[in-house]
Amino acid sequence: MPSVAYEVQTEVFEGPFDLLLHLIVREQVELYEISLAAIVDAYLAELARMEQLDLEIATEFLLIAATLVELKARRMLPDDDEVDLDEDLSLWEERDLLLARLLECKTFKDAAVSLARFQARAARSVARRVGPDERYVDLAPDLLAGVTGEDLLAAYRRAVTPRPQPMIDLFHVAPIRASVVDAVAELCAELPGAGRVSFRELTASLVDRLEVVVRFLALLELFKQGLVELDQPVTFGDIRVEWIGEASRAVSVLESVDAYDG
Amino acid sequence: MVSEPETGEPGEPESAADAHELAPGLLEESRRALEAVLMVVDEPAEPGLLAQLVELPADAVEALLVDLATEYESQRRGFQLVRVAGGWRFQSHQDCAPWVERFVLSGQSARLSAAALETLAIVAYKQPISRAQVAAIRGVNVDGVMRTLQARGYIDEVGRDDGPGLAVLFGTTREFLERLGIDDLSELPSLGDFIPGAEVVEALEQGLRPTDDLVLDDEGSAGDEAPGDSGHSVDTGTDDPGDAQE
Amino acid sequence: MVSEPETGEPGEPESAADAHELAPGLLEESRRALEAVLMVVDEPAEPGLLAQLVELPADAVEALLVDLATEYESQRRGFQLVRVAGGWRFQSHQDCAPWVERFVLSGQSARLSAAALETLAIVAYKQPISRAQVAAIRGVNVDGVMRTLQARGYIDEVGRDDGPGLAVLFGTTREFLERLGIDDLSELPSLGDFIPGAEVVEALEQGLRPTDDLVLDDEGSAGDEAPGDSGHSVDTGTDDPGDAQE
Repeated sequence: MPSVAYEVQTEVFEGPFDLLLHLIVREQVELYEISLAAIVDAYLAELARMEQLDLEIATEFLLIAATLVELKARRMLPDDDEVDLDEDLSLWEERDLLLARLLECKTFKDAAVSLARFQARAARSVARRVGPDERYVDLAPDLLAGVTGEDLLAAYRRAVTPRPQPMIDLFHVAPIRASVVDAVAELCAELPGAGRVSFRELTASLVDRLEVVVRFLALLELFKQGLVELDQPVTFGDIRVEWIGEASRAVSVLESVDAYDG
Repeated sequence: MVSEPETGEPGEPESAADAHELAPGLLEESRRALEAVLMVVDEPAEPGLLAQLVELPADAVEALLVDLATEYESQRRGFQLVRVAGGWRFQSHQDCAPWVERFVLSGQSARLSAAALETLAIVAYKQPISRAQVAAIRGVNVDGVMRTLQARGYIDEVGRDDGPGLAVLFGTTREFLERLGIDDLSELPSLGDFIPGAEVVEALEQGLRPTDDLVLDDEGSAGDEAPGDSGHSVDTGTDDPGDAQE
Repeated sequence: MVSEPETGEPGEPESAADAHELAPGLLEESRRALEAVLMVVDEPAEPGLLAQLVELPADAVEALLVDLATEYESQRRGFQLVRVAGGWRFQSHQDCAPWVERFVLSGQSARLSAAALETLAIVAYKQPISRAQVAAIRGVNVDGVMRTLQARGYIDEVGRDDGPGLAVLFGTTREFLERLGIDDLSELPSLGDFIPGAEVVEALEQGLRPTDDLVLDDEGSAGDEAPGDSGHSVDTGTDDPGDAQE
């Protein structure tokens, strides 16, 4: 059996469907011809790695594992006529059920992404919730009408839930206009002679995410031009950057880069 | 300087509100009343309530509000009048988000985790739904997530199942609509839009096929495993569960 | 980096804001930012803070606001921008007071605003507590809200802090209990194991440092998180709730 270099990243899978979808849809799309055996093995390996599972989740994981193992076993059987057709059919049924559940789960995963998009858009506006000012306060008969202890508790929780800090003093409030051209220029000044530095170091002083993104684009630009070497030893790890060009070429780079505006 | 807008001067009869043939004076009075009242509502004001208040037909009020919203937009105000969660409200203009974010502490902007979002999606599309039904779809226990969503006002109990267990049923709240910036649930994309495409179905089918070759001839037609033609370019459309919340 | 070079456009120099020779584009952006922020803050916004927000001199901001107020007036808006209690805020226009009264009397708004309810909840669960501590938790000036709550008889002064400032401490009243339909504070739903954010714990500690945690403990509120274990010096980033209210 070809040993598929299978590395399930150290993600937290939120359940068996999550894991299985990840194994089949994501990985298979990349490797296409992945065998059922490999999926089952990866699934079992992941299951073994999960140290604490509450019983309810474990059961669900195990049920699915059982179906998978059965599928795998069936596939490895020599394909002769001794197979009990009833057993076979029930296995197909189980499999179809699993498939259906996976598809349903996937559907809602994608719907969730869409909800997040709605939410992100709506979050750009803040509602006015000021209520009548003091001129009208005495008119209302009972401001607490209908308010329950639970409402009060919910309000308390809202009030003490951490929220974004007001950043009036810390930020330059003007919209950030970061240009890749500027970032390239900065990097051309910083990098030669700096040796090998990490992307994190390069962006440590930046406050706004956009600035970080622009720096990243600038790095890619320099990489494209063969002026830096990029190296990311670990997936999602820090990127190491090393200047390999001559300092004099920096100027010509500047002219070829488009400006991005925030 | 800010462009001087056309003031309440009657003149352009193409406005929707004018179509209701209200006397210009009355129209302006109603417009002012609406602006004044909307200034003090703390949740979206239903058109019916507003109509009662200014003693105009609901559709006339609606038309006035649409006109107002357009007017603010054309005057490039920093605020906007929007219809959301079945009512009308003032809110800061989305273009001004960078400033408002830095000034106003908005508790609701805390993001939901991927798990919470998935759970929320299930409730939104399948409501009314019990906790156990949600758990069955997600394949995990959802008690904690459901509690969080309820505490944060996205979902609430909406009734009880008729079945023997009398399970509590959940649905989304008006606040959910507000936070998603939609007027009602029908504005959500249809669930059908998210049903996985053929590639994904095929990948799943393929991955979980019990037999390498076709023992059961009538099941799964042959030749669907041509690895070459469906290439790598399949877009699964999903993000990693881990980074979906970013 | 913001400063758009002044273009040659002289425009009409008669406006107060124009007198500050700001570029028209920048001016409009600032105007929008002010409108956006003022629309959503629930306490009058101090000109100093607004000036920081738009990075303009305070007098330029003041001039912009005066211009805006005039503009709304000339457009006969149902709302107005006014200077009250040292800050600026939107409110419904005095001419429209009858409409607003009608609305308030209709019972549709006979509820505390979300901000007021949060403030009341903090006082209820954390009493006795000073105004500054409540402000620190909510991150905004709460003077107006606290006054309203006191005027309505829901909270009252219950003593003074032993600390150097001798801050007035507030608690809920008998009336509050009656309105909620409970006999005493212990009937409020328990906070359970709910852990507030570090900055809340910090805010409470800050204010009570001289008297220490005794004050909180002999009060009935259930499930107080032990003030002791939050000793990790959390950097709240902006610990200036104090000057927010000045």
